[in-house]
Amino acid sequence: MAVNTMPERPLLNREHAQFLLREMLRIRRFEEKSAEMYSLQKIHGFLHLYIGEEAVGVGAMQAFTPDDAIVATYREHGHALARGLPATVLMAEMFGKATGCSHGHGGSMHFFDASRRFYGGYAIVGGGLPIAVGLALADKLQNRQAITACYFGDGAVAEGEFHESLNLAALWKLPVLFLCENNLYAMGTALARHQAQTNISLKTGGYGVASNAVDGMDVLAVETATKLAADSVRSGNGPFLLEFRTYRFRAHSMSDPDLYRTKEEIEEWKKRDPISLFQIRLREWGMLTESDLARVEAEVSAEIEEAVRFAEVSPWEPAENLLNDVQGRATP
Amino acid sequence: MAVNTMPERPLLNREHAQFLLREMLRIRRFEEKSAEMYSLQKIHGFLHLYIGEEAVGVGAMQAFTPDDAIVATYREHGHALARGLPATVLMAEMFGKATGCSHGHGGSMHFFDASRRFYGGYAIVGGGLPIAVGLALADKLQNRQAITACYFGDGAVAEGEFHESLNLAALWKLPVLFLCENNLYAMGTALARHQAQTNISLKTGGYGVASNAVDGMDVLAVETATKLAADSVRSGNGPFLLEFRTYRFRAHSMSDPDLYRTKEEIEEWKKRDPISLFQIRLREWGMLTESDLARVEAEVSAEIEEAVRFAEVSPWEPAENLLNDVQGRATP
Amino acid sequence: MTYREAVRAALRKALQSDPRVFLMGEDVGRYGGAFAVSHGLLEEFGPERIRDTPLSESTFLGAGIGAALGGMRPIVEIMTVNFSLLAMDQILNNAATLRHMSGGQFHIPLVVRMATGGGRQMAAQHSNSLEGWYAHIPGIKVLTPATVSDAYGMLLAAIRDPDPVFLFEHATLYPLEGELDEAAEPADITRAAVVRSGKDVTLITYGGTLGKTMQAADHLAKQGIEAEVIDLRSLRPLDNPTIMNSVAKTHRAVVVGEAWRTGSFAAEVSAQIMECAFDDLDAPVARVCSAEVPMPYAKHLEQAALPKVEEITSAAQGTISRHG
Amino acid sequence: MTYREAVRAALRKALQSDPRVFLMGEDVGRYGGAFAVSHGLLEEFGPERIRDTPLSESTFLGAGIGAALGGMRPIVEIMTVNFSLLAMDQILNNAATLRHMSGGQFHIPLVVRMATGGGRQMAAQHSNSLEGWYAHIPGIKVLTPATVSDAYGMLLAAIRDPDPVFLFEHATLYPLEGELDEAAEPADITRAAVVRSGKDVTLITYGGTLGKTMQAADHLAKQGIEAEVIDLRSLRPLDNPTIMNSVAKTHRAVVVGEAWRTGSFAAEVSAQIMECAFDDLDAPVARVCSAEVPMPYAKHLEQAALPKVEEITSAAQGTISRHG
Ligand SMILES: Cc1ncc(C[n+]2csc(CCOP(=O)(O)OP(=O)(O)O)c2C)c(N)n1
Ligand SMILES: Cc1ncc(C[n+]2csc(CCOP(=O)(O)OP(=O)(O)O)c2C)c(N)n1
Ligand SMILES: [Mg+2]
Ligand SMILES: [Mg+2]
Repeated sequence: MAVNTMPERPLLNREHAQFLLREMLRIRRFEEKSAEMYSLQKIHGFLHLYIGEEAVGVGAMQAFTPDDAIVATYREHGHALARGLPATVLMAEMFGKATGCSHGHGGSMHFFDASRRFYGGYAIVGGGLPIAVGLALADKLQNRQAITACYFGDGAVAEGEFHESLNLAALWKLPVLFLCENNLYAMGTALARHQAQTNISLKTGGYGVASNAVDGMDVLAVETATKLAADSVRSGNGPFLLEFRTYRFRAHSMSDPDLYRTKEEIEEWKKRDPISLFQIRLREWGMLTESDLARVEAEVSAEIEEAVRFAEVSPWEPAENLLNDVQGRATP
Repeated sequence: MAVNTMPERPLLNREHAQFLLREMLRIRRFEEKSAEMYSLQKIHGFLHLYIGEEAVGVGAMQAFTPDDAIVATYREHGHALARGLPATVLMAEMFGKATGCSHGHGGSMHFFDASRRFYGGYAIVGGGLPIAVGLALADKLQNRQAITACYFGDGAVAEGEFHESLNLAALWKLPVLFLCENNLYAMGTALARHQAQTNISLKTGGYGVASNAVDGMDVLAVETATKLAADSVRSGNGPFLLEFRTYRFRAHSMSDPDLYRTKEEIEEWKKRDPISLFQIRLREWGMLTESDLARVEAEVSAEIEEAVRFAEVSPWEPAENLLNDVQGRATP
Repeated sequence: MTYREAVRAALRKALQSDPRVFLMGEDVGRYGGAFAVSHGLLEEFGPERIRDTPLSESTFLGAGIGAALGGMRPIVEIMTVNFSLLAMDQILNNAATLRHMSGGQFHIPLVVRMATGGGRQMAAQHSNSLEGWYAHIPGIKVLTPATVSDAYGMLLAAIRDPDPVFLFEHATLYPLEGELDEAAEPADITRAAVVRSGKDVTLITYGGTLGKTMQAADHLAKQGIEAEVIDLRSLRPLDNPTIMNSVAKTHRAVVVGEAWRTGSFAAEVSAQIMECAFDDLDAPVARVCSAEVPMPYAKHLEQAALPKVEEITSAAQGTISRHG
Repeated sequence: MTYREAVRAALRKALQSDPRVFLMGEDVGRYGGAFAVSHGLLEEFGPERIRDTPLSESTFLGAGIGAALGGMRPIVEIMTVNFSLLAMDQILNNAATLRHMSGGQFHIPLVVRMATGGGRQMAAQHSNSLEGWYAHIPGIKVLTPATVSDAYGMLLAAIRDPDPVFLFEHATLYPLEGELDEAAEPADITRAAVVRSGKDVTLITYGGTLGKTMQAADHLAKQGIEAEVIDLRSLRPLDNPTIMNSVAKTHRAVVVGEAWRTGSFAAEVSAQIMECAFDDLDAPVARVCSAEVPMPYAKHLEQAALPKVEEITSAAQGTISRHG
């Protein structure tokens, strides 16, 4: 059962249009700055950039209320920003500072924010899916209206937990929206070399789960499809899976020499840069002027600069606290 | 892609017909005797009987050559017998004797026979599937014509390894024939309470794997469908999945009080007893006389009695040998 | 009341008193539990709170983590510890890390119960003793109730705990009979118990080998050796003071456990005594563990592989005769 | 030549000399290996023998077992030990049991390589040291090559071994430079190595902490303490005689390992010394391990969690001053 009712030209107001653009730009600039900070050795460990996939992170997030729960992967900067986590605490987290969203314990791959129901930040591929199923179960058992949005990559689809989670969520009719960010590669392994069936949205038949494949470079298509799917989940129809067809413009991580795909392929996809494309359309529709863009860019730039400044001046967590937060105290 | 070309009335010769009947009876009587030996405390641990599912074990096994590899579950007595493992060494295994097919190390759940490429006997549900994929890979890499037959239950379909194994086998076009014995229950959990999509043969779409659903109470249907599927696998088309719809007449194991299904349901299924049904048909077709049946029953009975006698008189493995067969010696 | 009934009574009490509590696992409902522990609970509490799961250990354990994050108090039953290997990633990489990794924003009040151990001729894939692996993991608690009252009280304590707690229920204990005060408070899950006092040697054990160890103490008593027996009860946290107090008195110790010897939890206890009570020792701490072999099916081989009462007594005698 | 290149050289040699050998794992081919170990091998040996797998650890490791059963000599790369948790059931319940469970009919000549350990700010899900878990499992071998020549020689020996062998390659070692004689025979994988001799204290370690331990020995030497350093090389089997010979000479030992302290392999070594060399000891065996915390990301916290050179030296001094 695939829903295919994407409007050609959405009922879009100027304000929302510029908001979407701005959100994508926040991610883009944040990521560019993160890469820079990595080169400057301010950020260490793994750093997986989201550049190229901004339309997915931003478009989908529009479908969720503050009551909904979000589960993401190690490539979660975009989701965290779109969810409203301040750039400051994210940058501080990557700097390893005590003011980071995870107190410097997590780094780039493990962003968390309880107040925003942002449940991470999982670095074991596929590991977030069962968590999402459980969050949805908790909401259902407590009669909350919330749904759980679970982002994961095409690579995760091969893991057993994908299969188990779809089955369990469908069996128990849980309010989970599975959001597959199909960027065509799992590290250096192209989709066709890790999936026998490369059409991921077709995989849900085995679970009786509704699905849809969406152009992940078009923020409006993403937004519309996600809202429809979220509505379906919210109405109690059980889980839904969306496959977003997208592409990462950067290497898998900062340590990836990116030898497994051609420059041409990357350039081809860059022509469909979700931010440029959206800007062009907005201009065509008269919803964006040069000065609008300049203003947005300036604001975003200021936000990112402030994030770096905040991260720089923030304190380290004292090493004496090393064993804090391993276990809590029993409370009767 | 489902193959549906089961002949209504097969081109069956009398000899083969009686062979199939006899094979099913061997299993039935062996299982009845095993239950008896369990009550007499000659057999211990877990004992999972195959009674009711004989048509699957016997029918499918006809499609395999001695070069093919077989992987089964803890409910594997039927497969072992149908594969040609002598009843003697199986009974001795369950008695825990040194003459058992696994030297008494395995018991009921872990029958093995290297000479017959019978690779077990796995008691972790789903655990045999990756092994089967690997055996098929080994055959393919060594340019052998063999295929690997992998039996598992409906319950195993929920495990992640089912999903991973189908994907990997399909991706690498490996010669694996997946044989799902859908007896409608995983222990006490009915199919509809563990699978969101209860039509198991429909689950292969997500992997581009051919499949077929077969009446598992009809030994001829099983044989025909398995031969077709095995031919497809042998021709290099990659894996195939058959779903056999069957039923176990006994409880899950000897320790199961069987409280989760009704007597009526069991009686309803017993009307489709694969052995009685086949006898009736053979009589109708003039392929079985009373004296044929009496002879077969007598021969089978003698074989089973001999198995018990063999097990009884066989020696125990000396406890001093406890640490044998844990590791081998390095051979350059 | 049996150990089995005591676990059930604790489940019932928790389900009655806290609406956030629910039980999930394979065959916990209709079937009544593979070991009949949850028998009758489905009828009493309904399918929303007694949830049969598909065979998907990684996912229903992970869903337990998620449900705990979402405000519930899930009790997950993994039918036997052998199957928990399929969920090991969720356990070590998520359940045990999320509190710390999130800088303390989250906690995972998850209880996982599993049957463990050998001795019932279930062969190599159904007889493992992996509690030592679990005890290696910071961020979780590992309990090994060995008595009827602990089966009850430790489970109740586990359910109130703010962090993931893993209970190892040795499958041979389910029919064990004992007294139970159902009005009792949840047990203290931070302390070991001196279950028999003595002055000559300390026998330290937990879970399925407590019975054998007590038998060994009886045998030793007949030989005039007064063994003190410690039931560790909790492997993580480990109650070091109780162990060291005893060793300070007896100067000798034998650690008994059903796991394979190499890398067993018994090694940890031995190493702790080494570090904390070296000067008290009159003899090396001995270990009695299972033989290093996948558990064989045949009864005589299985019994040969498992720790034996005589091994415990002779290890104890060895610690005494050595410097006697 | 680097450690990375030595592993690659061993892979190449094995692939060249035995047509049954093949390598499979995530990104071993096109990507060249997450740690660039297999870089160039796809081009040299083709996709049949250098097989990229989907993200399906349990299944491709299980397929390795099956392929070994089927007459091949698979080398499975699990990108890091953290991901091996997803394959733990196949490892413990199948790879380690099949020989015994089948009464010796089968054997599993499977090699599994994985990167291990912390120190690179990879945080809690990518920094585990689980070699102690593996060493607990009868039926497999557990190797921890710490030098360039062992990276080469132990891998070659592993490939010839008739049973499953797990190699832990500490990720910080890959750039390590060292000499290698590529004509060398496969290494002896049953023996520990005394890599520095001394008479005052024995420092026992393996894998990623060998370097720190050697540094500690240097520091100690400056203080006039002659430390003997043992590189265990193989955790299962464990070369007890080499350990005990050294302890008989030095009367003191410190065990160093990167895993969490409780239930670490260091505990096993300590317990073994307790059992085999108690009378030789002048001081309790000390352990230097990682703090009991999921590995934090921030560098200063991670370094605080990991074993430190100063901790090793002061533990060694402690064993000496104590009964000095
Ligand atoms: C279980 C597991 N196996 C392997 C890895 C190493 N790894 C990290 S990301 C990745 C690729 C994942 O690809 P995909 O799911 O498509 O997400 P993407 O990175 O493309 O966003 C791999 C193999 C891991 N983190 N976890
Ligand atoms: C991973 C795992 N989980 C749980 C069990 C316990 N168990 C043994 S058989 C079984 C049911 C399996 O059902 P199915 O696959 O349909 O096979 P059947 O017994 O019906 O032949 C369960 C839950 C197990 N052996 N392995
Ligand atoms: Mg991807
Ligand atoms: Mg079944």
